[in-house]
Amino acid sequence: MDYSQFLAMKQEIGVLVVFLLVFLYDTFMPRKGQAVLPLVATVLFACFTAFCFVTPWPDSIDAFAGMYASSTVIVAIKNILNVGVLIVLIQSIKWANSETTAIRRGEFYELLLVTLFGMYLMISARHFLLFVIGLETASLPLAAMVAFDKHRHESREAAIKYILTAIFSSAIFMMGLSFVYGLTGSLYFTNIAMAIAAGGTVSSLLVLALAFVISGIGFKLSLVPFHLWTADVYQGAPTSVTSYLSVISKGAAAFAFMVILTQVFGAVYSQAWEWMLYALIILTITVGNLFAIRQKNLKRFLAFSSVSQAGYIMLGIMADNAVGAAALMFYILVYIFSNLAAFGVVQAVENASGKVDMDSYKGLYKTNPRLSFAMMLAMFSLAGIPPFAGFFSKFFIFTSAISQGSIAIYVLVLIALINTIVSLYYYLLVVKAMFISDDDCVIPTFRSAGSERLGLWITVAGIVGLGIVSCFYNYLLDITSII
Amino acid sequence: MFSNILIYFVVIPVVMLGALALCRGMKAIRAVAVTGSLALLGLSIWVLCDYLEMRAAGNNAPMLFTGSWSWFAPLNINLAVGVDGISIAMLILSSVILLTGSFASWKINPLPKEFFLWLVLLSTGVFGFFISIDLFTMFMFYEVALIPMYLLIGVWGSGNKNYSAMKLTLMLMGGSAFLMLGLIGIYYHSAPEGTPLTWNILEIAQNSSIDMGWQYFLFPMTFVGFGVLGAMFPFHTWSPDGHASAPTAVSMLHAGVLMKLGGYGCFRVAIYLMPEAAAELAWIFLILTGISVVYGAFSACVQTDLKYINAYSSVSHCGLVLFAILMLNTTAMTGAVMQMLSHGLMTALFFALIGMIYGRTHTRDITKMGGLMQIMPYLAVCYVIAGMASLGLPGLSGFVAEMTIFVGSFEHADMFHRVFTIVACCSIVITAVYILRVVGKLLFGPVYDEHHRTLTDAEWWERTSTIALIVCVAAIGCFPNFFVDLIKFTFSPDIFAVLGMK
Amino acid sequence: MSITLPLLILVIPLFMFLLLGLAGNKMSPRLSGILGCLGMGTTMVLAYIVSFTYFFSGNPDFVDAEAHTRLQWVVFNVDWLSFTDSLVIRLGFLLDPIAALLLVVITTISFMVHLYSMGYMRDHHGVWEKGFQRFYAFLSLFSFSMLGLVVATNIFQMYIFWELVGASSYLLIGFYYPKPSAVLAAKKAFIVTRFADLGFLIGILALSYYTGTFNFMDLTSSQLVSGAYHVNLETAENIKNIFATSAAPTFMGASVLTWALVLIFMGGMGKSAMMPLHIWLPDAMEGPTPVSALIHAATMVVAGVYLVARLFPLYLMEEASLEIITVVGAITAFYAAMVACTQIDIKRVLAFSTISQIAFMMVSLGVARPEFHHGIGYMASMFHLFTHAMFKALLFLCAGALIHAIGSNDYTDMHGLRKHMPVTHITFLIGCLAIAGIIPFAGFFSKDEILTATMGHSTFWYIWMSAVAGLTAFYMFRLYYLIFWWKEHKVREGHHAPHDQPWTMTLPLVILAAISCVAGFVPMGNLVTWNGHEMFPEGASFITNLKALDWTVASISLAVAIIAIILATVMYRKENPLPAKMKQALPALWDWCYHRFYWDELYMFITKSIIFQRVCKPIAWFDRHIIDGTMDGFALVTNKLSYAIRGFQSGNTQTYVWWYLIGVLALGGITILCLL
Amino acid sequence: MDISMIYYLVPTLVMFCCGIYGFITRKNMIAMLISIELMLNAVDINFVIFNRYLFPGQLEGMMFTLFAIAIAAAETALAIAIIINLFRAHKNIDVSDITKMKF
Repeated sequence: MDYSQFLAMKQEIGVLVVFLLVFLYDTFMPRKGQAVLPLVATVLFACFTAFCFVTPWPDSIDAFAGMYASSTVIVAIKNILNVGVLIVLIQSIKWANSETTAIRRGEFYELLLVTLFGMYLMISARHFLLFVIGLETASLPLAAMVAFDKHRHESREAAIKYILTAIFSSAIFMMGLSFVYGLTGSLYFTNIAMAIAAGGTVSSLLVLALAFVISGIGFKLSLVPFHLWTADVYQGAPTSVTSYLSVISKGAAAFAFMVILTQVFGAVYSQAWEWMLYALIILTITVGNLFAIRQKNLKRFLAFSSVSQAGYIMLGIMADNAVGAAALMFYILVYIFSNLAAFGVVQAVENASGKVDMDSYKGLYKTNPRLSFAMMLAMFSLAGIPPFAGFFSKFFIFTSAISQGSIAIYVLVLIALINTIVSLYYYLLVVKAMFISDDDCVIPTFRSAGSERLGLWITVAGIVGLGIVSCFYNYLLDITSII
Repeated sequence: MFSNILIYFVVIPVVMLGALALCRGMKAIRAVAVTGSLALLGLSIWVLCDYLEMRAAGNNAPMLFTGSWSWFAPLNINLAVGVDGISIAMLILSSVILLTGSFASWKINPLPKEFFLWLVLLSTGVFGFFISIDLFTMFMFYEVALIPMYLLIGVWGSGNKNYSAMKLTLMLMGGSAFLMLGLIGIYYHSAPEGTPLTWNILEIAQNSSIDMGWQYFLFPMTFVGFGVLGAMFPFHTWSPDGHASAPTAVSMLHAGVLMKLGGYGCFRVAIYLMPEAAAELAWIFLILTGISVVYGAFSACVQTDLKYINAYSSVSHCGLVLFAILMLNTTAMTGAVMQMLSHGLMTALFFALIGMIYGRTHTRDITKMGGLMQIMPYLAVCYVIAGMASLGLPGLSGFVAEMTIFVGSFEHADMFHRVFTIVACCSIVITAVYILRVVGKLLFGPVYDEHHRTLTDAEWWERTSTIALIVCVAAIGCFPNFFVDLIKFTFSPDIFAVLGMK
Repeated sequence: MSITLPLLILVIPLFMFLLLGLAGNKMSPRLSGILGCLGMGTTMVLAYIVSFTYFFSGNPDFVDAEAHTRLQWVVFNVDWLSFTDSLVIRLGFLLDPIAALLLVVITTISFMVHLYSMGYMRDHHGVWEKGFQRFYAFLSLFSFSMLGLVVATNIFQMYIFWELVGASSYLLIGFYYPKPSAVLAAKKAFIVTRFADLGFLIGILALSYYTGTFNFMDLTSSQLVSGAYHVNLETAENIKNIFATSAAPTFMGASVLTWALVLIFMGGMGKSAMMPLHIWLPDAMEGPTPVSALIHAATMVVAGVYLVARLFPLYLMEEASLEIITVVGAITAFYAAMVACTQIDIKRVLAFSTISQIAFMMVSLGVARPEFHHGIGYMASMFHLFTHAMFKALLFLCAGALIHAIGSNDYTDMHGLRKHMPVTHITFLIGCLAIAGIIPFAGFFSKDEILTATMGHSTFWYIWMSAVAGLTAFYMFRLYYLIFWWKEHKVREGHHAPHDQPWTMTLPLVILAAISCVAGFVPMGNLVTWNGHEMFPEGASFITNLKALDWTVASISLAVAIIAIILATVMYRKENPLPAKMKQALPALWDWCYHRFYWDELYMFITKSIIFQRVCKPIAWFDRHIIDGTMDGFALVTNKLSYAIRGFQSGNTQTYVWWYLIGVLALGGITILCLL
Repeated sequence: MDISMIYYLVPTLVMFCCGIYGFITRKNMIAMLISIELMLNAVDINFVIFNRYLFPGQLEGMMFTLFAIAIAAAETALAIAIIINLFRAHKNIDVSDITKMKF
């Protein structure tokens, strides 16, 4: 065996190294040094992120007999996720050092890094075995993270719901895989794709298998109707975990979803999964929005908002071309920044006052103008208001979807667009609570921690800059169009 | 990039935003607002002069001062700017109203800084929209202009402001949802086989190769999309509530400028790019806008809230703009632009005055006021002038615009157009009814509330604001040919021919 | 002729308006009054110079001496607003007989009113009326607009100034704005005329659409080819062709031209208070009396007549439209005269008298035909316009003097004033004689010409109009007697006896009375004819009118007038029960007349109960509840839906899995079904 | 002996469905976990059968099964840990009681 193949897995190995270092630090550092563990982990991860950016990005490599692949696009999406994780880490420093968490803070970082490793595998996998391993590595530790506040009932309940549904979904997913295997005789993406393409007509079993596979990944992406765990888990989990779950996990799954649908099942696009996805997108966006309207708890609210955002992300897959891929990646990037800004504010407020319900945000602008401002930008960006990045990502995702060209897609985009109005409504509700409400704010003026502020500054800069500065999107389109 | 003068229409507001963010104290804020808007006004006049000079020198390009800088190159999105007479007219209108709006909100309270920040952000969108000739940037600026409305109404508004602000924002965004779909559709269907796709309006118009089947789909999308902002029946209901709740300067800018985005967009995108579909489908929208014109006027007759009256009047007048655009001939379209200018100025004047009156009497209900002419003669006289402009008194702007529209509309000899033209003409009578009703109840007659006797007349900043607007209204009314010449070039037959219009 | 003088005629009033309007409240009332009078005086002098130059200088620009024809002369004409290449609104100055005549009339009356107002607009203690400067500013604005109207070179310029006079009329009627009735009257006047203007506007649009021009000279050229104005033959031919071909299509049985002309006449009906659009004029008396004299008696209200006269050659092309004018005019004349017999408010009587007299002019135009005495009806109409302006202004100013002295509008508060106010008495009497048509006062001649023209056209209308003339004499003398005779006026304790007013007020009376005495001798037939052709090519002098009288008509009308006056004398000279008996004898008729045939009530019903209650309110309701309700409905439905589906998220993990399963199976199942 | 593939596939399908049924109807979480195991095992058998009958020349299915078993074990372990944590606080592992967060 050629061990140099491991060099293709620079990112994965990097994450493992960071994981090991954090683990060792956690295990062997005496109590006194533990306090800086979050900082150390964050700095280590920052170094790793920087390393990933500066090392040459490979054009296209296969490793382990084609089970693993890496390319510019894959490195790019991993880097995007890295940036997201870095922000999550920065934002969680204060929480990790808080009284109840301090004793277990190391575990948070270790579990998080492991799930990240799993996501990398999901992204890079070109064989379903590796993919399943990645998927499970990415989801199982998350259950532990969700249950992190083990003394809080919500956290426990969320973990139970998460783990049970996750196992169920992975069983269904693997059942689907077994059908695929039975039909095609291989678990390699390329082989399956060739077998399907050679098969000509689409068998019912393949469709069923496809539905099973879609549901498995749809679960991670929280597509309706596989999303029902989302709200409860987002609400119950510690906010840092929620923010991680909502952006990184979702981003990775979305990319992996695209890879599987286009590379494995690309041949049956128009026969099978186009329409499945069509229905899922409509359901996801609409149901997510309808639920979000009524939410009073901000974390739950953001959960439903992220459900509907997932629907928009799927539009990029509908396009089934390079423009779509670029739009999807860009959307993930922007979504990471927007959502993390929102969660950053929620977290800062929660850390300072313990409040997460929207009613306590009333009049926040009077007490904490900067936080409210950041929150507002996040909401505008999520709603797709220019000149913030969310507008660009939405516009590009719609443009890319329409590039597919059928009338049906126009209808789909129209439905999505009408849904943006509903989503604008509930995003504005938050803005209204903070800016317009005349009530006196129950949250006193406070000064958020430096780490929180740093995180917010980064995300706000991203919200403002990512769209207007065109190089990000241009670069993404550049690299996706190569494949 | 910065050698193009048009860019500064966006740069100046952005600089203003920065300056406002750093400002401390009311004086500094006012200084920034007034200096900035004066600079914008100066700039637009400069552009106007240059434009006229270039046209006089025989420059026959459809757009002048064009510039295009690649932005999202893979998607062919450029930051493309260019202006013709219509855009320049709109730019001047916007800067005048921004300036007067700044004066009108001299004592805005609370949070003056935030107020001006949003106001300037809004105007960034407006200016950006008018200078853009790239569909993407146009749309972007369009939305930039819409969203600050929410906070401006929500925070500084009055009455049922939450509801109104939300309704306004959602309805306008609803319009822009259709619009976005239309624009993306145009992008994909406008380039002939083998040429790169483009967002550039001029190129699309020159290619003129949008398939007819697609036009049938895209024209209504874009027209309705912009039409919502142009208060087209039945999508106008955001307007009464929105205007009623908005603070003075916001009403001014919104009715004065923002609603013009609708009309301008309908022309610049829907009709300019898809003239064939426009010709085919105009009748549907003519019916709708025809209804708008009369319906708005009739509704205005029974309102008792000053702002509602004016909002419905705006529905009527803006309906006339769209109505005229749909007539698809030079004269009517010229009239439409004149009407945009005219309505923009006079309705801004109206809203400024209503705001000033409301600031004193704390009511906008005409049944609870009366005889203000005796108490605040200056404001009352201005109100009468605004009213006269609105009902189309010669010498003020409304007359010129309406007559141009009617003459243009009458060029269609078929029964359908005739009937609707005459219906639209009827609005001048109804307008007179509701304007005089207000004037009679509000300004004339005995003083209704004795407490009002202690109220004061206009302050100097209020005078500045109103006088500037009145001068503009009168200028258009007295020297219309200057503006017509400015506008007309765009509609001149050879340009129409280039664009494939009849 | 140089451009300066005509231009100044327009510019001075406009300047005075701006000056007094903007800086008025900075100056003293006296100063502003003097400035106003000076301005108007100068304008008057200029207008006289211009008119007299036009009529009498013999300048070849103005008159073709050989053909004995007056010419139309465009002094200047500048582009103001171009719609298309050919349809351009120009602002210009057209000098022709009727314009020149009206210049004289307007400036004269206006100056008189300016002067008169100096006295009228202050109370007995010499305190100036509040808003005195404003009053003068508006007067100047009105004068400017009216002058602009009469010198218009094209129909759209006319429309512009037409609107402006409407607005100044609005402002002046509503001058006493704290008074609700004044505000209502002003509003009514504006809206009614606005409604009429809608017709005018549509008429203009139709006309200009087919002919491609607004220009009076072009529009009228085709009929004037055979006449004497110098017209462009090519244009004339062109216009003629247009009407024969492209404008020939008919709509509801009438040609485009007929429609256009009738609609334009509708504008005239509004301004000139023809039935059924007359209802605003009596109410307009709420304005200060000088304003009534200027606007609602002498000048603005005759704009409709002027409009028809201006387009007379066009109307000739469609005789049906002239018939309509005749009928409308005749009915209005009779109606107004009937109503005038019963009114108590002296200004109302005069207002209805005005309506009636304007209707005379309309009838005169309606019956004018070139083949009958060179279109004598046209000349008579203009002649009557001129004389009527003088004596009606006189009557109104007298009424103003009375009202100023008594403090009331009703003759019941006056009675027997002849000794207290001799000057007013005499001048009023002159006015009455003039309007009654007693030789040699002005009204006699003009009315006689009208009756002659009517007789030439139709005997029926002749008899009808003669009857109206009789009624005129009757109600004027009824008024005269009731004011100056009837029972003796008793001066109440502590009150001064009413007396004549200061010279600023009496001087205009005297001047106008003098004019009323002699105006009838102006040889109008040589000055104003429909095609500029002089009626008396052999030359005219002050006795021409006398010589040219058709004595049959004249003697009949004189007889009718005298009988009517005698009747009035019998009934009203001294206090007696005769009028009361008359009233009891014909209660219904009296009632209808007194209530002006319930026109106002009808209009009130239509506007308030139908348009306001049945149109506006439902529309507003519809908008708020149906349209807006739909929009709110979307939001509501979304919200309800959001609630309805919340059970979906029950919190139970097993339900979640259920949905998951259903989702997967549905996804697969439906796709499989579709593929099958 | 010639046993057709179908004789294996039907039982696995039945197993899978039983698992689903059990997962949805059992209130006790441990029972639910057992049901899940049924499902996962059905999947494993499926892979093995397909490999053995359809593609006898390779080992992909077998390999996958090995990994799947390991994953199933990990899943169960984690689930049980969380259930125990819940049990400590609640003294009850009835899934229908864990519905505090909803709507």
